[in-house]
Amino acid sequence: MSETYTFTFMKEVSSLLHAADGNPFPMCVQCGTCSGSCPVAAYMDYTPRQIIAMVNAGLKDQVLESNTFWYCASCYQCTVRCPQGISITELMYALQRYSIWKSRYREGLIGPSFSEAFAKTIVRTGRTFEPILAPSYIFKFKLGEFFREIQNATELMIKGRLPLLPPRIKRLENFKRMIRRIIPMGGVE
Amino acid sequence: MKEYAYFPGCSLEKLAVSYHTSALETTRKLGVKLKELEDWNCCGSTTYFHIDELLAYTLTARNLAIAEKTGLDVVAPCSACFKNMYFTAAHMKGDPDLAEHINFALEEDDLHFSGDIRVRHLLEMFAQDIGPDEIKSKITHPLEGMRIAPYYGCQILRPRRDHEEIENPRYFEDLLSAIGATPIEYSLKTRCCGGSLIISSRTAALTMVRNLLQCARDQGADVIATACPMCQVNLECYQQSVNQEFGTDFSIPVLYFTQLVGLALGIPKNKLGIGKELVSAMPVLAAR
Amino acid sequence: MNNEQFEPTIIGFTCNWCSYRAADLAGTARMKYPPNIRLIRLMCSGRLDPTFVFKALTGGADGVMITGCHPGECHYLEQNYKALRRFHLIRRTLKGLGVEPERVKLVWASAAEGVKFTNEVKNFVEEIRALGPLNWGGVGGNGHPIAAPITEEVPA
Amino acid sequence: MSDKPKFAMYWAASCGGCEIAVLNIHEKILDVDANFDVVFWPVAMDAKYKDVEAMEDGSILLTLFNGGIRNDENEHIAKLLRRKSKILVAFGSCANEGCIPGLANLSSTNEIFDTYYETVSTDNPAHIRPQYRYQMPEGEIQIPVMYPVLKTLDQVVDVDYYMPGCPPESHQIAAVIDLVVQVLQGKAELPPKGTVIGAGGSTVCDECNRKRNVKTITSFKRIFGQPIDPELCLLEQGIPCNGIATRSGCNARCPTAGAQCIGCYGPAEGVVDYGARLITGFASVIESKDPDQIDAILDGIPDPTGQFYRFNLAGSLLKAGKPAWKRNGGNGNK
Amino acid sequence: MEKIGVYVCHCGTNIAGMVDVQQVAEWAAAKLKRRGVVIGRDYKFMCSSLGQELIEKDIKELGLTRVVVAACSPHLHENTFRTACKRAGLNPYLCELVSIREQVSWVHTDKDQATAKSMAVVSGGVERVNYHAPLEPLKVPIHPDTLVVGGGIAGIQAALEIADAGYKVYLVEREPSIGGHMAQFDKTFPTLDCAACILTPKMVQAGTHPNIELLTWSEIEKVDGYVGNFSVTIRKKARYIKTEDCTGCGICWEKCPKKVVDDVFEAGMGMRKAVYTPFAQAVPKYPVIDRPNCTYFIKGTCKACEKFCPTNAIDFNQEDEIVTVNVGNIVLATGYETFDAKRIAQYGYGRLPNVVTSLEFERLCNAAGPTNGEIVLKDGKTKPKAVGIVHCVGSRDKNYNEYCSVICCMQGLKFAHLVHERTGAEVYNFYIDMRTPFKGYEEFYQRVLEEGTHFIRGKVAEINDAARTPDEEGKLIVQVEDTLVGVQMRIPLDMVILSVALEPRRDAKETAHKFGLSCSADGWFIEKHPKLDPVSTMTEGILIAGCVQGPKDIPATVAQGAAAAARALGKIHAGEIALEPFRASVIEEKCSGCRICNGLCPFNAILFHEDRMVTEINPALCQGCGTCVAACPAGAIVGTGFSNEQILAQIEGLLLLNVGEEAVPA
Repeated sequence: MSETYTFTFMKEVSSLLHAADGNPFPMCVQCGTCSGSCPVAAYMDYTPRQIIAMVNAGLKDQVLESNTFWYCASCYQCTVRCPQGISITELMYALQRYSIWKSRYREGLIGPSFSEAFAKTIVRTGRTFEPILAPSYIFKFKLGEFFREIQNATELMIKGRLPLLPPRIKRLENFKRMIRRIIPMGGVE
Repeated sequence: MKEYAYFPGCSLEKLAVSYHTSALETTRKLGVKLKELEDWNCCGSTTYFHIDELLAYTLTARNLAIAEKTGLDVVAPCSACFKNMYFTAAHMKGDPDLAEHINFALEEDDLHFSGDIRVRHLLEMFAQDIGPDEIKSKITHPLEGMRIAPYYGCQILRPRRDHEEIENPRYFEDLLSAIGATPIEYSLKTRCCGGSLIISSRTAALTMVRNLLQCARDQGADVIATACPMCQVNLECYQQSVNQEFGTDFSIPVLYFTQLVGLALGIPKNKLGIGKELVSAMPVLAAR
Repeated sequence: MNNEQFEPTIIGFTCNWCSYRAADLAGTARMKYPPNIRLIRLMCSGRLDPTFVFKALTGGADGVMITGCHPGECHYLEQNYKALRRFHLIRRTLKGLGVEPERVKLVWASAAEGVKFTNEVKNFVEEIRALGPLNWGGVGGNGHPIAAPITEEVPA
Repeated sequence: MSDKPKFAMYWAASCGGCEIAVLNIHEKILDVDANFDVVFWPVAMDAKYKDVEAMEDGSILLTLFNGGIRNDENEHIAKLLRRKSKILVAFGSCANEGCIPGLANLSSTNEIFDTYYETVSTDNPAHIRPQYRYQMPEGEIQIPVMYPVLKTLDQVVDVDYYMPGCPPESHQIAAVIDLVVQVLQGKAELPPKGTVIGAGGSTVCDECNRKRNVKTITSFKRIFGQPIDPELCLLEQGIPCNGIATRSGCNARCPTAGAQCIGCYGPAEGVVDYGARLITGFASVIESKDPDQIDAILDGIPDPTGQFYRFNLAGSLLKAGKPAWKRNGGNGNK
Repeated sequence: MEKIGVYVCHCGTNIAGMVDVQQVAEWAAAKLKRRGVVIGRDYKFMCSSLGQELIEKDIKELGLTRVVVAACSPHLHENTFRTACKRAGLNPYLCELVSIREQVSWVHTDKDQATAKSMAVVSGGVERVNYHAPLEPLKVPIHPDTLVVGGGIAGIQAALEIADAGYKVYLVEREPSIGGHMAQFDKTFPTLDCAACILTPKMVQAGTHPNIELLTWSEIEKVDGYVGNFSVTIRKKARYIKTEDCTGCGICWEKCPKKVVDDVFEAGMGMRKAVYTPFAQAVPKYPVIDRPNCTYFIKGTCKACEKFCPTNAIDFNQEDEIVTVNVGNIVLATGYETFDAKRIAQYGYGRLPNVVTSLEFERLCNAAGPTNGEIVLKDGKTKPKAVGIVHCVGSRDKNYNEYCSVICCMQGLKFAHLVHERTGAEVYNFYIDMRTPFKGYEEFYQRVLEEGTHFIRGKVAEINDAARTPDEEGKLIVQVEDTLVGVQMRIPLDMVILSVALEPRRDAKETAHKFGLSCSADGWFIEKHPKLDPVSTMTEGILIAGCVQGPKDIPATVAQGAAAAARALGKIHAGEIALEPFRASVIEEKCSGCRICNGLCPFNAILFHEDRMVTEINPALCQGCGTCVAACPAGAIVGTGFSNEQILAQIEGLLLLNVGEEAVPA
């Protein structure tokens, strides 16, 4: 069945990129430098270049269903090489935000819940705390992976490289009020 | 005596505690003072950008504002923290509206960031601010014959766009030569280790770790030197997993460059947190 | 200036070799800038006589933009430096007259800098808009301010 | 009543120097008396406005009008004399281009009053200001209404000839008198209307015999505080001499005497704006391509407006500074 | 009172689309009557013959004394309308063209405002034209000799055209021999005839032509004067060879003990001696001694060349020679440089031995090159089994050069063919877009496709030597996304050729400044008009040809060389040229000899008469910039074409001081 072009999705996503430097992704010429440079491309169901094309073409469902932007390693290799000066990494972040915001992402992806867990610990404590991070999402997923984590974790524990108590910042109340001035807490708390 | 505002970042509290201690030891020996920021918060790493861009900048801006009060250049040992600080500062300088909004939030903590602060990575501080010559002049136990793979990783370099520098930087090599070691040439020195993926897409991350270890070993590296806790944990803690996954037999110690500099400066191993690594460095360091 | 925003009138002096061609380039490239500026072509910014600037400002213009080739790239080798010097003295004189010196601006633009020309115009229009109307024209020509008894201004 | 042609002279906003200059023509003043019937000359003789009003229009042959138009009385008389005179001469810098009184056009009326009535030199505890109209038991009294700006004569009436100078050089006045007398005797023709009389067409440099070279200025100096080469062009010595742009006719008095020309004879023939000519003249020969250095050099001219418009502000393109025309000019009076 | 006609052009919809041209014309006729306007017309295309006739007719029938045309930029059609007036018997300089296209309709977006501004612009023109004076163009004689700068194919072509027409040419070349980049090439696309075979005959012709004076190993020091009469100072760098005695026998470079890497002609792929000619067929035939590398000049001993030279043509005491030539026209054909591939570190050029640039590869497969045309790896023997050709290296990339270098696609195809033909290797072309316009190009693309070259649509991300699999061992691995299948590929190759961008000469800006030209943001010289006048420049009498104006291939370059020559010949043949009669002059009785202006003229047109204490301006030297006019404190200097009266009037017009306020719709 044939599709037709809609451009609202492209505009929505663009609007999520206010502070990102670089050119807008509609300037993409599809040269593939990003996807050639991407260390994770092989594991993505669409290459970053294809995702850009799909966003520009308004193929919203396919984009949100894809794992591409959750697999972005944030290595910025694509961004610095793009001949059109597009910040592809920032675009990936934008898509992640869009997907969490609409809470629409492919079943079985770890990325989203990890991000949320991570974010929550920060806004609650001002610091990250590795131990609660692992379980908070791994339980949702394969037991095997969990044990592998544990194996590492215990070793680290022995070496005294894992904290036992969650750290907190002192002026936590200010900190939380500060965050409230940026986003209503509902989003993450 | 040169002084820097020092933002350790969450990982250095425990996970990368040896980076922290070795950083403090070596800088003291080199006559540089690291003044830890009071009540700093997590920089949000990259994951925060997955939730809210503005908030991600704000988290970092708080630390920058605290640092700015000291009037010193701020230095971060973790590449993720560094990248966040470097670009938050840059964006806020370049975009008054962004700065205004963020400063509005910072008021809640009686803070304000005006934008004039120099953000440095700990490695840049050693390799460029202090400089190889200065360091060379202070070393007592040169790491002769030690073949070290300098691993830059991503966010210490990118997304800055000064191409020649970021695609083929040399300053890590120069630093290693300065402490008497032999930096090895290998083409993946600036490639990603997959740090931020190890949780969310394990296979991808492990492959990336594999490729790196492979490439380093092929060029005959005894040790991999890192400048980022994420990279260190990834390359080291997951060697076992890699071996299980790919049936390889890697056991390459991965040390922080500060630990190596420390050794060359004659600082006792325990003071450098050596021994806390999962892949023991002892075989390599035995002689020293 | 009732509620709708003030639209300044600006006279722009361009040199035949660089800035006028920059303006042409802005046109051929269909770049957009506000219509508040009206251009006059001189052969060289060195032709700029301060009289022209005063004529424009006292004749109803709210701002004057002087443009020429970049220093060192003057088609007549170095005449744009003469424009530069006059520009400085013109500004100082305006200051003495209580007129904002910022109403006169000097801009270098090469024949290739259509974009720069466009942006400079955009910015200048905003700058002048911020300064508000000049109204020097009120005393221009022979139309002096009507001499009305100004008793209300001198209370006992 | 004699049938000699009638002569009048009037001072509006001026210092009276022009009158002195006229008297300064020594025995030539006798020619004036010999050839003219002086009907109106407030400085020299008593006369009432109504006498003038009573005269027939065009009955006065020659009127030398000096002083600028500062209030409605000045304008009234200017119009009156215009009506009554065949030949109306704007006499002296004030009538021509405003002169020093014209510098008041840099300030608002309030600022002028503040300065006049409220500064230390004035004891005015009750902050009293004269009123244009005032009701007395005897009836309303009035004083002339002050205008927001000073105007030149030709800004209010049609002028036949212009005679520049502050004051006009006596030898030039003498020459003009001679000319008129000769015209009366049919020995000469009047120059075309609008001509500048009693002056040259070029600039002061023309009459200045200081030595001149290609000019490059690296700094501006005040006339005092350093030795001045008596032979060399003052401008070349960094002294901002206005001779380059000022109409000739004074025999370069000031430069010859070692003082810079300050421009009382106004612009040369056909020049639109005197100050602009000086700005461009000075600026063109500054020896620098670096904006900051240029600024530094220009600091040597502490008051550019005064330097370039001392005598002709009211008559120039500029006419007045912003405080004089902007709505409720100046700071008002608190 | 002047009788002025106002003509407003629609320019199709270019103007009429944004400006109510009819309203403007009517407004002018009504509101500017008092200013002398007797007729206001609008017309579809004023520049068309019908539009011009409209003006001519009115001049004749209405007795117009002035004409104002509101249309495009004067730089486009000023002459058109002046000539129209001339035909109708009106002095051409009584016509004023005001721009309401480039400066109104194309840059504004609100029709009312654009219309209002057009009215102001027209009123400016009307006020100005009132003060126009009839002028006669200045006739300047054209010196019949021509200077051609740059001895590449563009320069050679231009020089030959002019010389064959019977006029003298000075051909200046920086290197020891003419020939330029083309001499370095092996084959030329799409016909594959050998570059040397078609170029060297032209070089010889140029070298032996009675009308061409070659000045190789020479550089331009200074350019004075103006069209028709330039005087150019040239530095002839010391060759240390008495060219009058040298026979070019070659014994000197045979005997010279000092080997030097040839970075210029061999692009670093081969060696030459310290005394050398760049290549066998060099023109002129005599060599130069490379002073910084010559043992004698370094150590003070050796002189092998001198010992063995049969004609004693070596002269170590030679010094640079400065010559001055007078010419009427100048053709600039200084060409291009290639992009430094090291700047894209991820391609490994300079680090990975078998990554070569296109220019290096030209030498590699050139029969006269360092490998005698053998396409081999750096080891000098192994033939590659798989070769990659990377397009757009440094082109079409905001990080380096945004423009397309034009030749890379065809060059890539040519290389693909040569590699295929001479090694049978697998060839991969990595491209973003294949661009093969022009005669025979697409056909060549088809041919290479038939030969089985692989075309991979994707900009190469990186080239490295980090093997992950056994068959990657010891290979160059090209990592790229094949965008047509959307898969990231790793392709093991033996050799990779980088099609590097063409860039302006390092010293392009200086050169431009020397000749009074301007460069585009990219650094290419700006032509007078991108479509209609590609070989002329803003500076009358200075022409450009070839890549100095922008990247182009050999056919286009040759065409421009010939075009530039035609332009020069046209002027030479005419014998004189008419210049805008815009000149300054002094009104002597007003001049007080204050000498303010004396130092202001860079063309030394201002002279001072000590005796009469007055300044005078030499119209022959005056360039009409008007700086002195603006500077004279006595108002004693006047300038034609841009007089104070004209400009002050135009200001009044633009500010509508002589029209009621209601004139401009809100």
